[in-house]
Amino acid sequence: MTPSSPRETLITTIAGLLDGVRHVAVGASSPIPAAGAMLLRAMSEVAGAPPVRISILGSVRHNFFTNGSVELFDCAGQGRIDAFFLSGGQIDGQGNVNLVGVGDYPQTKVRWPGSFGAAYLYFVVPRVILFREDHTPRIFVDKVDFISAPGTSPEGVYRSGGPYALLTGLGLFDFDAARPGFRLRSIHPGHDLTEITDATGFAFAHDAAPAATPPPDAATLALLRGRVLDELSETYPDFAAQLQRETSEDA
Amino acid sequence: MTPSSPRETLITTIAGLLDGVRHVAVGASSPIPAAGAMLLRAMSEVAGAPPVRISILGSVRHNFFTNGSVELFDCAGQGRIDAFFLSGGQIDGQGNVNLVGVGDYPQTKVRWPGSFGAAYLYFVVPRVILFREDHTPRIFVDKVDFISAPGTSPEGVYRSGGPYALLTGLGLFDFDAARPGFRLRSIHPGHDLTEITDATGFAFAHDAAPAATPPPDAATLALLRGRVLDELSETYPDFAAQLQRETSEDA
Amino acid sequence: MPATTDIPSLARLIEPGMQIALPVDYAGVSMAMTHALITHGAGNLDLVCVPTGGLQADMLIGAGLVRSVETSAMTLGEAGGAPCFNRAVKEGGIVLKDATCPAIHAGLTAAQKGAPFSAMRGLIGTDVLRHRPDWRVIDNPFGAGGDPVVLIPAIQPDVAIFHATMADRAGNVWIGRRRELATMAYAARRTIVTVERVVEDDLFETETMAAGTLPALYVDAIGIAPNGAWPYGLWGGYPADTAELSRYAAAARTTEGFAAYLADTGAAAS
Amino acid sequence: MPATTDIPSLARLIEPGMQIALPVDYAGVSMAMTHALITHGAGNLDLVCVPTGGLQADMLIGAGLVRSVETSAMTLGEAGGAPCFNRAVKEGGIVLKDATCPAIHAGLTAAQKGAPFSAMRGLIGTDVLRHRPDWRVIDNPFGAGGDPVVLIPAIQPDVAIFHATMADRAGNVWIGRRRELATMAYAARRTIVTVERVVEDDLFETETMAAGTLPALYVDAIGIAPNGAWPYGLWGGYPADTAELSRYAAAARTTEGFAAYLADTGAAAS
Repeated sequence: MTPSSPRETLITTIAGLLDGVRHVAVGASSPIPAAGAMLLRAMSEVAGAPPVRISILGSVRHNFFTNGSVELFDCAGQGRIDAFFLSGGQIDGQGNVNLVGVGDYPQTKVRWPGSFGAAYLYFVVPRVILFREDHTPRIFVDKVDFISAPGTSPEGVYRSGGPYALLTGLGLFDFDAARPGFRLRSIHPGHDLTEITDATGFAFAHDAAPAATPPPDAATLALLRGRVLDELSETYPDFAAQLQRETSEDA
Repeated sequence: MTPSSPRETLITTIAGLLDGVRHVAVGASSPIPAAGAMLLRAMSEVAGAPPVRISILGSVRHNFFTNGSVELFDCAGQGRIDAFFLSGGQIDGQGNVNLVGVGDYPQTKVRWPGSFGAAYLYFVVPRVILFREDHTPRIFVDKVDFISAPGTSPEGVYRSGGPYALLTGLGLFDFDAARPGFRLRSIHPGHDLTEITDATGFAFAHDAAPAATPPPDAATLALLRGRVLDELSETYPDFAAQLQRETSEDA
Repeated sequence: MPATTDIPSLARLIEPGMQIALPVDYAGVSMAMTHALITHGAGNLDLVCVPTGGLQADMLIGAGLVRSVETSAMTLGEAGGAPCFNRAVKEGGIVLKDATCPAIHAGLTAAQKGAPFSAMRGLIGTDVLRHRPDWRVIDNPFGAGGDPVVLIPAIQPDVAIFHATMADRAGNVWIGRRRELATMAYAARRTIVTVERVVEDDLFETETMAAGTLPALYVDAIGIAPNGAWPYGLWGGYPADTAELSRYAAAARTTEGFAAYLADTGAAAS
Repeated sequence: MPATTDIPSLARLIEPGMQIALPVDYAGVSMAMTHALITHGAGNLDLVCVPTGGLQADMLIGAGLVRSVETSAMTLGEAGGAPCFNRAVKEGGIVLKDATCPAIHAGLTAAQKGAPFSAMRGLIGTDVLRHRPDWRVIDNPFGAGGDPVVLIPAIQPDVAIFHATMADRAGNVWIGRRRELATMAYAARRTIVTVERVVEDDLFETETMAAGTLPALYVDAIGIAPNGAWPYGLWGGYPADTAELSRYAAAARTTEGFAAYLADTGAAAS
């Protein structure tokens, strides 16, 4: 077997972050989070652990909702969704997420699609994983230009959810709501602390010598390249093919 | 053909009260209102008038709702139900309806089923027809013991619906929301004003010599005893059989 | 969702003091659970009838298991009033939370949405509202002043119990167009369902069946109970046994008659 | 519901200044109506995307027919951002009412229920809320003080437009589990539906089909448009044509490219 690719490490890391969840929802165009969730489900099944439910929004095959697109939000409001993924055009050191644009709203210089369900889900899903593969100072800013969803809320504001971790192509951060702020948990293989510091526009806590993100072990890798890849290719055929190319013997 | 029965006159009167409605909802155990609505539908069809939609609550066959029992109320709130029937354990001269009980609530001496949807529908269905076949001073009281639904509302209270008429086994009353109060429109064949006055616990306006409620004409009666009876017997077999017995040649 | 559970074990999921949501008579009442609940005997129940109650609620009241009833009506339909309920009202034996149908739906919908309350029109000036100190009236914040609106707080029952046509092996339940059953399940913390049968086909296999399916996500336990709504009917399935409803109505007019009916049908049920 | 109507006539039901509700890309977008709407030319439209917008909204914006957009997002999915929308934002050419998905649903649900508003959690402290002066925040009247809750006013669109698999002769429309389409129809004053086909069977004939049916009561006009969601897919029907979406995304990067795409596909459509 070829060694694990960076994306396989991301997927494995996501599976770890999801450990213990019963129900995770994934956006329609989020193949890496979906792969992480599928890997967790496969691992749980192998281990005889309680089953993991995955809802892939917009997928006919992996969508077990029957009440239209409102059901995800209702379901989250009921406390039946344990984990969800959020990305962001900008994410700042307080865990605030901007999905709207750069510059002065409404006539932003750069316009992104919009806040989707973030302004709600960030409040009510206990384990929101911030995920953005690119890691640049333009994304990870000191202060977002528009708060689609705030990292924390003042006392007295109803909030049962929020940021749990931040995963990028360079490293994995935990979120500390009390401070509030991020703490670097581990650096992915092939990267170092200076690179992450340079690429991050906000200050974050870290050990003097942060740990390395562990790559998947052989059993996990086999599961990922076997069953999970098959499942993945049903919903994200292009991504699955790409993933396979990255790790094929001929690459 | 035998002459029309009192119930046939009631049914025909109801069809007249519904004239012009597009959508009427009827309770599951309200065969006379249902028959009136079915008669109106049949008459409209014969006359080439716009179709009349009837929703019979609780009926599988005559229920065109697909969103559970809330849909009736939603539909009414949207302004899509033009007419509805209400009965009452007590109905007073202000058009207030009591569906709960006699005496001091909650430990009422007599307890009726409860307010059902009346506390909402009476506010939002433009043409609510109060219908109670029995006509006694115990039912038609000066003041109800419990207001399940008020006949009128103060200015500033959102209200697009309310009482339109009161039909009993003795006569037909119009409701005047401005006064507020009832005015006797007509007396059913075989009854007179004294009888109605004696049987009514509230004061009502009336002409010196009130009109007689017209019985169905021959064409209407034929429709009622033919097609409408057939339709009726699908949902209210016992009532349809009874109605037929009342008017059969051998009776 | 685990494999199916026997009915007595389903009943044992109910603990004293729980708030229990039960559906309207024609929507799929799990009458199969009624005797099991009475045998199990967990009392002090707060019933929420969605939106009206009948035989099942009346029997639970007659058996002394009910502390309060939130309902828009309590009736045996053509068979008349609900005798044990009426007796309990007269004796002051239960707390009444008289409502109106859309208010019950509004409370459940708020819970479904994770919202603290729902707004609804109507109700202003009724004694229904006057006797519900747990409801609130505010001036419509979108209006120019005045315009009172009633707010109904979320109803989140501990358990919803109903009967449906079928479930699949994964625990998905086909409810067809009786979507109040879904609302109950969304709103409730746990949902117990009895079904006529368990099918081998996945209810999500076709979009046609999926359209009428309550996902297993909302279903905590399932029992098989053929004819399990009897003497009520099952929507799109079998009709109500009106003779039996009348038999109950007559019997339960007295406490003795109710006890005899219970002994009679309870023996038949077990 | 009358007999089916041709697509240009359906488009003529739209008047300038109307508020139009359109569904999310995967739920059944009546792309067949897009060219007809552009040809018809009724402008100053207020779009409500349920809960996000894509190709259809972008094309209407590109054609200059849109005054405002209420949406939780505007995107072509894998094909990238919505180019005409993005251009209009930069130029200040449209009024933005940025929302979040459940807020759009909450507004429609309020209209569905005839309620003036819906309450929802979340939103507090967001710039989404800060830029929505038409929303209100109140302290939860059921709380002990504090506990801010956002109220979303009812959204009652003038017209809802969507595409579905089939209708029957009575005008009932099968929507399966895409129940946001029902919500749109409940909430809107009028509803225009295009369908793949009209079937001879009554959709209420069986409970199985009835479960996924939007009653004709809510449907004002129906047109037949085979493949009418293209290049979007139809839920449970056909997949999206992602190549075509990418072709649009590339073309519409400039106003000239958009005009050329429009001329090109418009000619093909008519």
